[in-house]
Amino acid sequence: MDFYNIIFFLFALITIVSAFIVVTSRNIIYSGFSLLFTFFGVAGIYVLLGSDFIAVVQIMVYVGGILILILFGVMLTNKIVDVEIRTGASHMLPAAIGVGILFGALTAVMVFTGWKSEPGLVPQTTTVDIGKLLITDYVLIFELLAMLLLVALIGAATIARREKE
Amino acid sequence: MALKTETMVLNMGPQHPSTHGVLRLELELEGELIKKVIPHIGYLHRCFEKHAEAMQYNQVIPYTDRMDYLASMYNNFGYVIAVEKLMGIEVPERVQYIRLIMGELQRIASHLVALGTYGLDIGAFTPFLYLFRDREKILSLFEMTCGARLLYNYMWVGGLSHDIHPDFQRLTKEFINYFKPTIVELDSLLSYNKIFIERTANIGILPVDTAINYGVTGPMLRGSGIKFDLRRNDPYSIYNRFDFDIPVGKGLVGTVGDCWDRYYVRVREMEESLKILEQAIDNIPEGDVQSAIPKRIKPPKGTVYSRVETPRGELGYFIISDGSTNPFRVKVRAPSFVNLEVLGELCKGHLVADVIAILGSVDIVLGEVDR
Amino acid sequence: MYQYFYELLGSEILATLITAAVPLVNVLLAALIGVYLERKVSAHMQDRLGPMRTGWHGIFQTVADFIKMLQKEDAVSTEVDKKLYNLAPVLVFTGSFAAYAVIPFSSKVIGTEAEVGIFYLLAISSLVVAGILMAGWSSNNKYSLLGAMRSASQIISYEIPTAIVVLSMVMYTGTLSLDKMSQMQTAYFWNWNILGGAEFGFAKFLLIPFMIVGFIIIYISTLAEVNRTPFDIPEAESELVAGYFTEYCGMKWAMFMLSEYGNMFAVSGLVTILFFGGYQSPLGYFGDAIGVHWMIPFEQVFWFIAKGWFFVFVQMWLRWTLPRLRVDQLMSLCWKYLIPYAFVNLIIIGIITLL
Amino acid sequence: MKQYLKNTWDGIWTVLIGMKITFKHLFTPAVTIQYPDVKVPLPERVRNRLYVNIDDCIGCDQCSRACPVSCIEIETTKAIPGEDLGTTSNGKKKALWVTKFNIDIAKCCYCQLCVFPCPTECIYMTDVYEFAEYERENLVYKFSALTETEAVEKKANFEKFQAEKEAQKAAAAAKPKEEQKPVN
Repeated sequence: MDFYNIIFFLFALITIVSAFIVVTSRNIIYSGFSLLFTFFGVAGIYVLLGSDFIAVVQIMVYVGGILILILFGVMLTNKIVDVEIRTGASHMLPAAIGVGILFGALTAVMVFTGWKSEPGLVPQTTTVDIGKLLITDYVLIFELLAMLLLVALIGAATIARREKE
Repeated sequence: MALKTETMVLNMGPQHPSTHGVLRLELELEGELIKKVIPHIGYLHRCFEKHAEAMQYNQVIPYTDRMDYLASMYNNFGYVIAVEKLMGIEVPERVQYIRLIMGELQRIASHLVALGTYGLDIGAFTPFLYLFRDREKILSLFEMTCGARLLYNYMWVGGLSHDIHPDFQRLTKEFINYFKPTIVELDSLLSYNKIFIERTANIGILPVDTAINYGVTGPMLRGSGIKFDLRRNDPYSIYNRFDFDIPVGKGLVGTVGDCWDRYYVRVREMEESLKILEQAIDNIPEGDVQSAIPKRIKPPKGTVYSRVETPRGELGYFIISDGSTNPFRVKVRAPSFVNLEVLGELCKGHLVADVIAILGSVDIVLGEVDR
Repeated sequence: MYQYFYELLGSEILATLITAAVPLVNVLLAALIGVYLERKVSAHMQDRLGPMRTGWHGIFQTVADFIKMLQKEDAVSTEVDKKLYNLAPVLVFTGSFAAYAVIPFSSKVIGTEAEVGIFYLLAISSLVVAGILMAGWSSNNKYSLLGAMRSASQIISYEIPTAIVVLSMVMYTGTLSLDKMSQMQTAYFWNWNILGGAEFGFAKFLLIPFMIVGFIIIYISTLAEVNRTPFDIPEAESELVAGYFTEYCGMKWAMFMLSEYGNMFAVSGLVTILFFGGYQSPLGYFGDAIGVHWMIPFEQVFWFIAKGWFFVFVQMWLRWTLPRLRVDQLMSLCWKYLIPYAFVNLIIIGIITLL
Repeated sequence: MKQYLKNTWDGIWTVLIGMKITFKHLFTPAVTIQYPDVKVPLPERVRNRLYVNIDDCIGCDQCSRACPVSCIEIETTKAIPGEDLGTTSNGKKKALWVTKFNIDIAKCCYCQLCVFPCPTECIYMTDVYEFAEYERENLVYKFSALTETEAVEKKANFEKFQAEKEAQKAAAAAKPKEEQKPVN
């Protein structure tokens, strides 16, 4: 097996196993920390795909921001740890049908798509291209998102302030 | 919508790096905000007062050493003054002078510990060691005089255990000259450091009326801006012969009565002590330091209350004599104990980190709090 | 470096392992020397001697410590969450170890010439945050939890001024790669970014004050990111005993320490690369002068390590000088002082660069 | 705004002042010493481990009574006539066998109160301060010159002497009684 393949499967394994734990664990802290590994696995796969910028963003935003936020929330509400989370299976049949359809659809897409394959592609850095695209083609969306985040930030701050008084 | 929150109870101590011994503080927290502070004391209780009843008058002196172990000399001082008052002994001039010099040296030594550990509480490690280095010099002076570095048993009823060493005056003068620049260095390294000011200014403000209501004395009371010092207001020994100022908190960087003021009062007090030392060290009259020591210490029936200004505040001894060789009762008004009471008042609404800053500025010695 | 070993050994796996081992050795050495240096610096600043018994002037003190750590009983409290408790030091150490992958010790000694190097460096530090939170929570100790919370909020907050200053430097140099950044500041110290960069002209002199401001900001905020005094409140011993690693002992504790000292050198390296020419010599290369070109990488390694250790020394110097801030003051310093200054600085540097 | 800039300036400036001071200290010689290799010279009045020169001790028990923590334990036996105990260095005649002179140095509080009342100046404080022990019993210092068997012997001697004296007394007392008997 190729060296890159080994690494790929390693990351895939990390992603899938930890994602499984996220869903099935009864301890919410465990779920939170497993999410960390899921994000890392995904970031690793991004790297293997040659999109290093996206990988780093993945780590920075999801691990450095969102995950820490989740963990903060969980830890500050200290009683939540003791709560038994209901993760037992219920409504097996409808769920099975729904998941089955989705799985079939995904498989069909994977099988019938004509994948472009370019052997021997040297990974090129994507940062410059992303930067250029963001500021030319997608500048409107970019700016709108920035506005949205700003509004959310101000909103959160306002609510938090009112709480204190 | 009001969020439902819970308070957290945090036990700070008795095993904690900065409770200055074995104090236990029960903190009720809301996040990191203090709702309530309950000090639990008694972990260092050694029954001083009960012990004293079983001892002869002079045997009590080594026990007084162990109350405020950072200012043992002054504890001796207070006790012997009380017994002398009870017996009506006039001590020789030489003894008076030596006692005063020792007392002021002890005040500097004690303040050095207080300031050093205060810096340590705030997180500055280096000033702590600089100050301890200087304190060692004072302890060496004591060791030269009476043979012990910490628990002196130096002042006896009616006299002193030893006369001063022939070199003592010279070395003390050397120390005074050495120590003056050190205070300047301390000021620039710690007192006026921006971070230190941020940590201590406007923290734990003790208003004058609260201070008086709680009976707070010493640098804490003076930090709140009241010029009250027993060396001036109720002079004992020969303090009324010397010229010195009583530094008070002025709120130079914050509000009057905050932690920084209490800290700074101590720094200035060291300077005043140096002033007293300079006046006294050259004028020690000749004489015999043991001439007035009674053969048997058997005070007449009666009671006495005598108070002195230790580095921590008003130390009072209340002694009841039943005419025998043992005191019938010795009650101590410990300044640390009284000053500690006000902690709950000071800490309200501050953060956990401030509790450390406030506790350090109160400057308690658990040996004295619990006795 | 990977390429070099690949060509030398012809095996991908071996080349990868060697390339990965170099940062590991760096981390271990950084910790080993760092702990010794910390002791000696603190001792001499406090008029003490410090370790004097193990070897000449206690030079083997850290080695002795390390052996002691290895021998220590691995005491685990019964009330801890064992899985996370054991995982946390590994995660923290991985975080600081991974940072070394992109640090160029010379033009040849670099783990990976990743184009997003500096970005990666900022991102990977979040792993440390997760590890710290994990340690604090799993210890089942209130002091640990408080310490972990403080630490996490502190690191996340101070990432912002760091990122802004890094951004201004990225804008100025036009690259995210640490190696390229170092290369741009060619040998001789007047070409360093702190003195306005390699391009000579009016803009160079205009930039100098803003570069110095940027340097001060990033130095302060990286100091906070590695939890050093005056920002060591997560492990403030006078308040929280030892913060998030109160409950740890033996080798696990040593791993936290290792990563702390590893991080110290890593952030010093970052500052060096951004402002002080990275591995470039301040006075030109000796190898160039005498025509022995293979010597240059070695000189570069020397200069990088010397500069890195100088900044580590300054960190220690600060630690043994200053008291520590309170948690809310720490935040207000970050949000009210560093971030506005950093933003203004960013805009000014941007304008100057455009001109 | 002015306050803001002042804060910034103060922060940086005071930090630099502090750094200057600590940097200066980096080159001042250390004040600490390498303890077991180098030792501080002790002043002559230093108060450390108690020592008893038992040859001079007259067994007066004054030190034991002066001790506030009762760490000195003294037992004595009177000498019987004819036994010569010698004199102390300052010429006092000894009249008691000191069968037991134990100082529990673990209890000792180094107050020096025992030293002053001693009439022969045989108990004093030395400059020995390194006397840590692994066992607490080893801190009980036995100063008596007599071995235990000797002590028992002396005690027995005295008791015998006492008993003989009692017997003589009794005999002396009995004699007149006997003389009286016939009178009754």
